[in-house]
Amino acid sequence: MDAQTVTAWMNEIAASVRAERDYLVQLDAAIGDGDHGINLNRGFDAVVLALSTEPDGTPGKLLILSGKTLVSTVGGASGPLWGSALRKAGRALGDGPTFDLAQLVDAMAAALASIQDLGAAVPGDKTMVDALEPAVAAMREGLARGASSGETLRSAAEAAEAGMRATIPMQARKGRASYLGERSIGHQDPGATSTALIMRALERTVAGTP
Amino acid sequence: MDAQTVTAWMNEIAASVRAERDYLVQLDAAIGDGDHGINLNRGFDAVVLALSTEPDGTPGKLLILSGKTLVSTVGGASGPLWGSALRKAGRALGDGPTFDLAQLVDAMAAALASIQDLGAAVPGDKTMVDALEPAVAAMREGLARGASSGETLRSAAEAAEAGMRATIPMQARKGRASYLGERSIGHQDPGATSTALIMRALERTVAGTP
Amino acid sequence: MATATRRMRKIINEPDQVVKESLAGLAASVPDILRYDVANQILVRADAPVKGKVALISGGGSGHEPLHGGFVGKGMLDAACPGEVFTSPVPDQMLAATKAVDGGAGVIHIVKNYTGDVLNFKMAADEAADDGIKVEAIVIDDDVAVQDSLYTAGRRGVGATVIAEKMGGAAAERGDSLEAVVSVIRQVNSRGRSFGIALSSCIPPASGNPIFDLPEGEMEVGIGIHGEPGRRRAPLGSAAEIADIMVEAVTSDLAAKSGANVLAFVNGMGGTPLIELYLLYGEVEKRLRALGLNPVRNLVGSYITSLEMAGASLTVVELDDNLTALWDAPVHTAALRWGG
Amino acid sequence: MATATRRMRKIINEPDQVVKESLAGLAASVPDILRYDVANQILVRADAPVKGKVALISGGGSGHEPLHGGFVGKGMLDAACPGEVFTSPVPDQMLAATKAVDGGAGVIHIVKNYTGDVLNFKMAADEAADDGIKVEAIVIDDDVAVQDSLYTAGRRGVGATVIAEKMGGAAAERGDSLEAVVSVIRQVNSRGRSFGIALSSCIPPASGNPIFDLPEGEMEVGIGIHGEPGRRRAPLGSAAEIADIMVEAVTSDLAAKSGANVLAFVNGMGGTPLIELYLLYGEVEKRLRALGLNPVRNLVGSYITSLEMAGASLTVVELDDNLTALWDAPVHTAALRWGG
Ligand SMILES: Nc1ncnc2c1ncn2[C@@H]1O[C@H](COP(=O)(O)OP(=O)(O)O)[C@@H](O)[C@H]1O
Ligand SMILES: Nc1ncnc2c1ncn2[C@@H]1O[C@H](COP(=O)(O)OP(=O)(O)O)[C@@H](O)[C@H]1O
Ligand SMILES: [Mg+2]
Ligand SMILES: [Mg+2]
Ligand SMILES: [Mg+2]
Ligand SMILES: [Mg+2]
Repeated sequence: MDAQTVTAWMNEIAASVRAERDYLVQLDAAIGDGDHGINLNRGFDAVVLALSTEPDGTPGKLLILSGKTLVSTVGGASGPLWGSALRKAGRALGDGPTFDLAQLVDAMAAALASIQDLGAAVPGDKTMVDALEPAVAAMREGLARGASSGETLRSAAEAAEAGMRATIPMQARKGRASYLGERSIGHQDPGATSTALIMRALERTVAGTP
Repeated sequence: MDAQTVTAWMNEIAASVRAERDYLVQLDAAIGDGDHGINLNRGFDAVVLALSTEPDGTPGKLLILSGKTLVSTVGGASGPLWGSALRKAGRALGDGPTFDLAQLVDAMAAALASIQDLGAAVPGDKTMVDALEPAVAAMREGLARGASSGETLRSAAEAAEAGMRATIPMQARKGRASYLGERSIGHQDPGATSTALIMRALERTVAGTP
Repeated sequence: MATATRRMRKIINEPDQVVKESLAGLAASVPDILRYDVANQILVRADAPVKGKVALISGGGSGHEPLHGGFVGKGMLDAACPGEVFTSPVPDQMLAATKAVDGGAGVIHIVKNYTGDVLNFKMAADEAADDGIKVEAIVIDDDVAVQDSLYTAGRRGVGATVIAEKMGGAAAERGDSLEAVVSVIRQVNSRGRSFGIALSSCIPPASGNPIFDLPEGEMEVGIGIHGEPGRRRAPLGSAAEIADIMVEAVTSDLAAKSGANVLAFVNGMGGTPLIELYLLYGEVEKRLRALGLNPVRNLVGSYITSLEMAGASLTVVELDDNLTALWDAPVHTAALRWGG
Repeated sequence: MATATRRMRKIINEPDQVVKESLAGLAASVPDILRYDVANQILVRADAPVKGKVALISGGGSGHEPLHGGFVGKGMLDAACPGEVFTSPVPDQMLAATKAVDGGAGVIHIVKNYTGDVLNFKMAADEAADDGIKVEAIVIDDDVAVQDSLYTAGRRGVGATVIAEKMGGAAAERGDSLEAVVSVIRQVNSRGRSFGIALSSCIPPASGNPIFDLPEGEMEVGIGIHGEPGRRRAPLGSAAEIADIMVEAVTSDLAAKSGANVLAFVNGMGGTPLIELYLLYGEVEKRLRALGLNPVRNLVGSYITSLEMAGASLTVVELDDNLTALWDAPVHTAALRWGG
């Protein structure tokens, strides 16, 4: 995997967020303020633009640029969280022109750590962490048992989706949804949902990578 | 006819305005500001109260008191118009303890003159004048041909109702409805409608008078 | 009183107590500025009567808050006479107010041009004259949506009322004579033009029903301030299109010379938030400048409203140095406040 | 951008231009007070940076107008950073604002307690520190509808923000040190409590849909300022019942001693007109007095809103002489203006 992979992943995310924009807005309207889909759509469109105007660089540099762009264009809770996450992931990739599955797992683990570091959410709080944490665990597990990149990322995407669905019965303890108290129960978390999209985009990207 | 007749008439009007309050509001909402029924309801309830606490006096005095009460409690366009009208009608009745049909006709003519004097509306402007003017004409006519009070007032009430219906196709040239220009066409004037109620109440009152 | 059985989407108690309770609340919030004379249902400047000062009173139906009660105070009105919602007050109120504020230099009645307001104020003025109080009534009729004609009720009084009360009040406060204050107010009226649009109806508390139904995607054009429908219905326009309509209607009637200084007043009808009014002001300002007019003063906010109606109006008043100075003069009321 | 195909009942142009165009309009209306830095999407006091003065900036999602842009000016904020509607601004804005207003005496970030606001402001503060600018961030969290707990996002920042900006701004204007201004703002936050209710949802322009459906006859209790549903739904109450709920929630949590002086801030959510807010103030005032509290200062109007939402909130701040003097100190902004 190389710089191309990063660019392709960001393009995949942007397309998928655009397609699911209104759905994410609906989810956020139910327990938040109805802007999540708009926020990420704006952010990943900006990332695609930034990568298209500055296409050169190592995979790590491109991820850092993507993260910075999210921070500068998204706002809201998801902007700094995913923005810092991609920056930290980029730093974890180092300076090499390519990266392997082990490095990718480290990068995603760094992303998760950054989100938890900034947002202080733990699994069960009904946030994006509930999707990302099991995804990272699945990646670690795939790596450990020597599964292919494709298989590993498929299981990661599935874990993220399972985590996303698992947010439905939870009562939110972080983010805007927490203000609703018990009324947050019964709704799927928008941030966990977009995280599942991001992981599914990664799987598709890598599946298409030679 | 005597002081009792005046009190009974005001009670009749109050009851009839209360019953038609929401209808008058609806008519006024269509081409005005939706308060006509509420205005007259408040006003005639106050008249009934005033007459019940000051029951003594000549018919003229009671009509003047009724008019003053309307002025002090109704507001809007209809308050000063009907208030002054009843005051002028009361003055026209003079100081006697009773009055006859001829005096009543003079009194209602004075009422009409007062309304036109203050409001400067002529027949065809889509106002209460379009109901009151034909009613007064019918009273004059009944008196001239020697008809009974009952018959005269019935024809007056009918003339008022015909005048009221005739306001529907008119374009308003006075009052709030005039602001609507051509959009006032096709709606019955609320003031003409309440005027028809007032004339019908007079007929009922006199029919019930020994 | 027969009231709506279901609760309206309003923060009120009994519908027939709305006006009284709202006046009481306003008075409780600014006891240093005004007092509420409950018996007469009027709001009177706390230090009234001010000896030797020309006094200004205004009034009309309620539902236009902060007009007029929010404009009682130093540098503006001496008293306000609020009627029921959208219903002119009764002459007793204006008479009581006139007596309460008369400082010996004359009392001015600022009357918006509605049959009810004009007639009720006229009756009060007649009675005040009987009591030896010099009263001048000035009728405000700035709404260009309504054609003026000898054979109609004429134009309505809308936004220019606020500006007339401010500038007239400032003139009175600085000691101008009755004639001078009257002339200021007349000037504001003759140089002021307004035009309004509605995006929703409002719901008068007494009836509990909207006055008109406005389907989505449409607007009422040429509205007044009593929740009445406008002169015509049109497809709901963008802010730019709305500004086009308003600026064209107002400036073509005003016919101010290019280069003139003007005050531009973008007013919300009660249910339109500031984010939209600011935006509309930006559109209006550009257009005025394009016409060669200089909006050297402005007022943006909900100052003469129709309950919770969504919509806005534009008032433009052509200024001279005197009017500009009167606008800038200190004012201390619940709704407008600046300067010493 | 995929926008609603039908026109919303709003005076706007393209939904994704609302914030920018509204800021431009505000700036056009008060050029003497502030300027709009389009590139950075910030509003900056016209005379910034003020040498030697502690500078205050605030910001957050838009849709709460006049907050914060309407509070930029002498005696209040030095800059405002508006994000998209209901979306925290990005760190670049806060950083640009911090640099633009830094007069050498330190910069205070007034941050409403929302994850997004807190995180974005934090990133900006970190970068400003790298540039050698002393930044103090103060998080406002006055909404008693939300339980505060180590394990949640804590209380929201709502009405007390307005009071903190006014009093903190006055302290900075009179020359207080960074520490002193910080302590004033902390004091307002620790002595301020708020509670809100909604009678309707609002419609964010980007989505064009109400955030929630509120059947007639019901209200949302314990709302914030982002159009979100409240803690619970309840039958729509009378003004008296609403005042009961608000006053009880706020005062029981504040636990001020009987006899304390307080500032009572009755705030409209954007679609509720003054006639109702005045009335509600009357109800609130009575209840505060009955509890032995003296509402010696108040603010009644729509100052921290949720677009065109119908509803209101109550904020009570316990006063001391210093805070009272800071409230009374001159202020010259688009939305609050009094004194020299
Ligand atoms: N403290 C937190 N830690 C992790 N994720 C969070 C936290 N707070 C909020 N989120 C995530 O952010 C999502 C909302 O993002 P978004 O709608 O873009 O921002 P905002 O809440 O500011 O409007 C939530 O669904 C949740 O998954
Ligand atoms: N100038 C006028 N002369 C006669 N009647 C008038 C005039 N103006 C208005 N009216 C009558 O008053 C009625 C409206 O009364 P009302 O609704 O009580 O007052 P308002 O118009 O002030 O709300 C109209 O329907 C019309 O019949
Ligand atoms: Mg959100
Ligand atoms: Mg009417
Ligand atoms: Mg009326
Ligand atoms: Mg948001």
